Amino acid sequence: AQEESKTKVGMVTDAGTIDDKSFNQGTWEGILAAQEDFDLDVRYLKPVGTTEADYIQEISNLYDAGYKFIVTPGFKFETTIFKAQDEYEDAYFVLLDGSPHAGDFNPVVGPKTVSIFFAEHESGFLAGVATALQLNEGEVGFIGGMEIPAVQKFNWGFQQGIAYANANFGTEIAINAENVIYQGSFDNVAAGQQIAAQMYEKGVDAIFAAAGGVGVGVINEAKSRARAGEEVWVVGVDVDQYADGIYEGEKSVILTSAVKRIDQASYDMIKAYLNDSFPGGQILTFDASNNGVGIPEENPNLSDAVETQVAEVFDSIVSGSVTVNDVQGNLIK
Amino acid sequence: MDHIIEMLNIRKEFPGIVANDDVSISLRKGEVLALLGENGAGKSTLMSILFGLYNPDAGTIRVRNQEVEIKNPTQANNLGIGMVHQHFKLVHNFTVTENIILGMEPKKGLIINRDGAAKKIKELSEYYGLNVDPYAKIEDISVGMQQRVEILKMLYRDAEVLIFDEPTAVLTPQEIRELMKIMRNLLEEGKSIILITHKLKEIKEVADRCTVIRRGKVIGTVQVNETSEAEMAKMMVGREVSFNVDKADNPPGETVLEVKDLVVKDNRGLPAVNSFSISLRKGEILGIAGVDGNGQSELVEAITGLRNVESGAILLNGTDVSKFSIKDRFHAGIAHIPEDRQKRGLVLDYSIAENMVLEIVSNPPFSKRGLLQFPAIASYTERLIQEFDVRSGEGAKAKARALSGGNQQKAIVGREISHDPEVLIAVQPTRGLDVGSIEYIHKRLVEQRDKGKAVLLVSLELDEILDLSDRIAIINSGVCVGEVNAAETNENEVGLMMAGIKQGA
Amino acid sequence: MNTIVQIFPYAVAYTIPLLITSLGGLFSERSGVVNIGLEGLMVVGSFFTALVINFLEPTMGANAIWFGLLAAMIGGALFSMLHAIASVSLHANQVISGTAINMIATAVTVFFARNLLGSGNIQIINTLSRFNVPLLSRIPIIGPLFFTNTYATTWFVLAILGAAYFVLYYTPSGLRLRSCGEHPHAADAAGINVQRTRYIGVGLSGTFAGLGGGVMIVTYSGQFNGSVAGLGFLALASLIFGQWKPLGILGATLFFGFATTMANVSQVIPSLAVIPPVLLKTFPYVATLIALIIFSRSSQAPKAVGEPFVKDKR
Amino acid sequence: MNTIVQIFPYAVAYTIPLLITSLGGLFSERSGVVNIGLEGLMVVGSFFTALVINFLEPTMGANAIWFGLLAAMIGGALFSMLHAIASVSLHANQVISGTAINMIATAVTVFFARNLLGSGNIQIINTLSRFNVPLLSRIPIIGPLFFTNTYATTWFVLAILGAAYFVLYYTPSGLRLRSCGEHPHAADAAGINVQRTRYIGVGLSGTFAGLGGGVMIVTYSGQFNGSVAGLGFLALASLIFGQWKPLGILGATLFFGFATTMANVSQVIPSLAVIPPVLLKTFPYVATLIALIIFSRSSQAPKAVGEPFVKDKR
Ligand SMILES: Nc1ncnc2c1ncn2[C@@H]1O[C@H](COP(=O)(O)OP(=O)(O)OP(=O)(O)O)[C@@H](O)[C@H]1O
Ligand SMILES: Nc1ncnc2c1ncn2[C@@H]1O[C@H](COP(=O)(O)OP(=O)(O)OP(=O)(O)O)[C@@H](O)[C@H]1O
Ligand SMILES: [Mg+2]
Ligand SMILES: [Mg+2]
Repeated sequence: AQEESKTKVGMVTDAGTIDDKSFNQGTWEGILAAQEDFDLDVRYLKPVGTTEADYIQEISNLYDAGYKFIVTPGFKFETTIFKAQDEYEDAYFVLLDGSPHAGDFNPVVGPKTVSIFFAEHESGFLAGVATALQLNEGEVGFIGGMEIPAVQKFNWGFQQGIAYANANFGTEIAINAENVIYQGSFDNVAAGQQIAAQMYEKGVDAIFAAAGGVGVGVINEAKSRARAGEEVWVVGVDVDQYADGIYEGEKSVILTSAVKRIDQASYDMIKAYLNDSFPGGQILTFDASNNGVGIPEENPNLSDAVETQVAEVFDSIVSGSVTVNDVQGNLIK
Repeated sequence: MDHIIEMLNIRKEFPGIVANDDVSISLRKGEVLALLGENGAGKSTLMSILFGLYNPDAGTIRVRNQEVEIKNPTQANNLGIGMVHQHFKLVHNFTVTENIILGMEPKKGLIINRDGAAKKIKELSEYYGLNVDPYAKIEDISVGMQQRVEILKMLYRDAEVLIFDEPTAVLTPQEIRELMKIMRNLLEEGKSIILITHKLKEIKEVADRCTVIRRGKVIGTVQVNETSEAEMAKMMVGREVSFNVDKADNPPGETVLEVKDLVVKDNRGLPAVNSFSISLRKGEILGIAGVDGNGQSELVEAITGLRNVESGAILLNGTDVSKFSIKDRFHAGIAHIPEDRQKRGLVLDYSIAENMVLEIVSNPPFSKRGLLQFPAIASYTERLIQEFDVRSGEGAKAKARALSGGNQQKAIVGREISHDPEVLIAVQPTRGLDVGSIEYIHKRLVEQRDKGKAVLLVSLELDEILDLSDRIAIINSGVCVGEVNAAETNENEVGLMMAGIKQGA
Repeated sequence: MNTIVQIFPYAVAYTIPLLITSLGGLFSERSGVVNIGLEGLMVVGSFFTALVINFLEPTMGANAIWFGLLAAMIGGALFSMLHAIASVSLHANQVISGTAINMIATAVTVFFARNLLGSGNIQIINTLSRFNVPLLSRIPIIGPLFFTNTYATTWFVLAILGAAYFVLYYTPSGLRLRSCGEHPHAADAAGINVQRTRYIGVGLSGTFAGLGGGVMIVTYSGQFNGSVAGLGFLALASLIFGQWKPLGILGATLFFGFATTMANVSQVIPSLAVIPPVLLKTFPYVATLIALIIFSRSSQAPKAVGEPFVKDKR
Repeated sequence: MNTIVQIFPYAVAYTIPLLITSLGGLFSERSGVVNIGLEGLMVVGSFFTALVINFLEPTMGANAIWFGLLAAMIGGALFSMLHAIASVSLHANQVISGTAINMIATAVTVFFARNLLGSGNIQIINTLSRFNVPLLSRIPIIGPLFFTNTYATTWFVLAILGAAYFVLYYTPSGLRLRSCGEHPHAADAAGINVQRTRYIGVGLSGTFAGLGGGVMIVTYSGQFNGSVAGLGFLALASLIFGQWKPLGILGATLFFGFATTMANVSQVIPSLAVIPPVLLKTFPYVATLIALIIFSRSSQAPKAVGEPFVKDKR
């Protein structure tokens, strides 16, 4: 009976595990934080596969068990939520990084659904500025996972960030077209390592890896090289990946990370729901202006001067004096 | 009496059958003891017990007057018992040496001493006149040599008692003669031998005593030189067996099958049959005599459609069928009792009924409008089972696999004869069968002839050819070296021709 | 009981693609050709279904589904010919040929999807609607279980199951097909064209596995993404578990369908939630392992399955 | 040329886990037991390696790696006993038993990882360092290719390869092992304990596949996540492609290692980037298919592989 009184918040995970140090984990951490603060009954389910059927199945399972506030991370849930929001009319859905559609990419956000996007390009931009400032001169590369909008926007933002620093702070950072690639998957660790090795061989100093498991391979290669005394860097993605890059004592190959504050988003939506201010029917964007994206608060590998300069750029984005494009334009790939 | 082996009151049951029921046999030092019995009598089972492959349910084994338990082949080896199985137990891609030393390899340091072993094997082989190349691979040598490798395996292990399970079933007449000679050499060296065979002639030739087994029970033991083949056969089957084929004089009719200048290649692409011509008339049995491997198999496969013809013609009632499919030849009237009943004859996991109609299943009455007619199939099969005395536990429903070899063969013969073919091609129709079954199958073949059908009989058994055929064509190296009338020839003449010496007509 | 009624339609929906694919494998293996490539053939089927529906949907709406399924069958059959050529005509090792099929299927379909439609994912708008069978669905107990919330494809696949059973055991073609898997040399000697029969067997496996992939798309998945999540392997396991018999396969696939669905929902069903999830997740496989051991002594595998048939060999 | 020198060490690093796993499969199959479960055994090895390193790293640093690899071998060997019991003692269908191993491995290891460490992912801090072999690395051409940027595990695995070759072809144990895969009844009649030999074969496959999974972790992957991305299946393909021979396997795994590495890095190497990626990605599999067809006529598969050995059976 006591259980009944608590608000039930459910989550369905995407392809990876709950501890993927990325999307799923961020979402779940936000939910756990909300549980701390508001005393909730929380639960996540991991689908067997990554098909819509698997997702729908888990949503119906949650729903049937009384979880009527459901958070789903990832664009793969778009068509799922499109169906679910009709089928389960009294349930609330938070779709992170996507918006519901019928397969035709025309967003249809139900009255009790919130669709949340992140300004990955701004996050990438800030990471690019930080990288350029810290290296001052040299060469950088980009390794993406699949060629999907979120990853592309990280890439485009990053390139703009490098260019911005070169133009405004006098850094001399090159980015070569052949060093900007999408590996094509999020789980090919070996390919991550091999591609990173090629880039470092060709003189790249820092690689921005927005590629899930492929990024694990990139970080590994960097660690190997760092341990052998080479100075190579990786720019992390989604969450602060500093700890993943530790190769000795406290030293890490992670220069900084292009962060999306997913946990913040899921926390905020739960809070709004409890306060009866749930923004149902809306498509929200988490960007610099609401502190939804950025670089981590602590960056042991960035000098204080660099951190200060990045913070200034951050403010310029918030104020609108600097704008970051979320389309390719004449950028590489 | 100096018995080296005694098996006393042995009992062994398999699910549903008592294979050995209170069986006692004894082997004296330096003798050949023959075991004789119908198919499935339990001979192989008894020997498997002696060799430690099966454990008996009851009974005792005494070796050199000591009671022993033989739990596995290693213990049998240690007791000086060796066995050549009905189916050889040789690893096909190992060399002769490797097969022989397997399980007791001589070593030099950590490494197998192959050369040392090969030398010892060479010596053994020469001592007993076995003529085996220690470095040859099993897959490259003849069946006869494989058998000699099995013998060497026993000798290498210092076996005193050698068990041979139907050693001659797979051998050519020459090889059989050689084997008999080898056995005598072995006896001279003080070995003792147990020999299982269906061929009474062989028993007469080498054995000292013969123990007869029927349905798992010992019927008796006889002194071979004091008895006749007919008597042994009677003991085994339980009735008189006639060795002579009754054949009425039957003037042959017109030609049905004519093979003209046939050329066929073997698996390696070499010509196996070369410009071969024969003709077969209604109401006669034409025997093809030859040493194994001289192209008989390829000839038959070409006629039945199992193998492509390079050139030449096969005329059936004047029509060239050499390009016909197997099915079309069958419909044109060619039936085939294949050489290897398990490989080509039967689908072992199908019931007898299914096997009986496999070739004709889409004809009425066995199927109508694309549907199988089970009652028609069943009654047809029952009739065949009755007529051809196919014995099985469950009648038509029994799986072919559960039949003994003899009964499998009877089923095939029945199936093919009942198609009422113009030409019946019978290849080795009695291979591995006991004398009772042989008698029966011979009768049916002659009956076909008497009905005015044509029969082409291919056999490696010269006796069978001479007894059954009206005319005999002799094949050597794929060439027809001559044709003789069965009534006007003898074993000697045909034997010489088989060896390639042209004579006669 | 209520739990069962709730999960029944889901479990059945999950079972059906498994069943038809496994049935495809049955024809291939009964004719003597091992088909590890079922997974890949399903992928191909799901690709063609999604592609055709994607093209036709704008003009014909939900009717496109049927053309999509037809395309899946044709595409699966054609793709399976690769396996047939390698393993029947060229006597290649069938396990490897099948594995290659699996690997190539994903690579090639995703490539084409990307080049034709710009994305490795193809989504369809209309999936098949569920319906209650008139009258029958009102029968107590049985009605809610079997005749509510059903897909047309479910009945179609069950009809194929019936037909397969009938063909295999009651027609000359079935007898001959089976003889090629049991003893090709005897079949050959009896005048049966073993190679052609095996081509047909493999072709049917492609057709059915393709259909399986298609059904998956139009019922519960709704999008092609180059994977069928191991369903093809599960179909293979069902084939063996079901002892190469149509009804055995039905039982095995239902078992997997229910076990998987149960494992999925266990966490939200209080009565199941007490069981540690690892047990539930591994339950189908552990059960398979045990069942296998029990059945293995009397395995009904076609005797000659996996053996290339080389005519002249003796 | 320069490209080759650059990718060589990485291709080799990718090849080594494949090689040792395939070698494990060799022992199992040569003893007569098909081992589809290599993938699962690698997962188990990668789990134990990551787990042990994770525990020991804080106190012993990089030395923990060696204990991790040892644990992988022991863990793999123990897990493989499941397959041995099912397929050797209980005569189960080996393909299914292996498939069950694969499925159970992932479920169980991730479950334990989560319960022991709170996460299904286990990361290690220290991966193995690369080194140049003194002196040898200075040899022109050969030095940069073979003796620079090498891992200690590479030499260890190559030593095992040499030992395996020696044992298989020059020692009584090798002769006996092979005889069990070719003709278990002959081996039995020669006094060899077929069951025990097969247990040893399967155990070695577990040991080596476990090591393969471990090497993967400590060289290029750096984290356990319940999957080895199909490497086990590739090892199986290499086994067949390499015709069940140690040197054949070396060739096959090198081929896969290079083909995969080329495909992976093609995008960053301009001279390769002109080739359509689907060709590069499917190249290893298409090549396998073709090679198979060429080799299949003279297949060297152990004759009795996959056949349960039942003593009393005729
Ligand atoms: N796998 C089996 N299952 C059941 N019964 C079998 C099986 N194998 C053999 N039998 C039984 O064995 C008996 C004899 O079969 P066996 O194989 O010994 O034939 P055979 O007499 O040796 O023939 P041949 O001498 O021609 O080889 C049959 O009556 C049959 O019932
Ligand atoms: N492993 C077995 N399982 C079941 N039954 C068996 C087995 N081995 C033999 N039998 C049975 O034992 C009986 C005797 O078989 P055995 O092989 O000893 O006959 P045989 O006298 O050697 O016949 P043949 O002369 O044809 O070789 C057969 O009827 C068969 O049914
Ligand atoms: Mg016999
Ligand atoms: Mg016998």
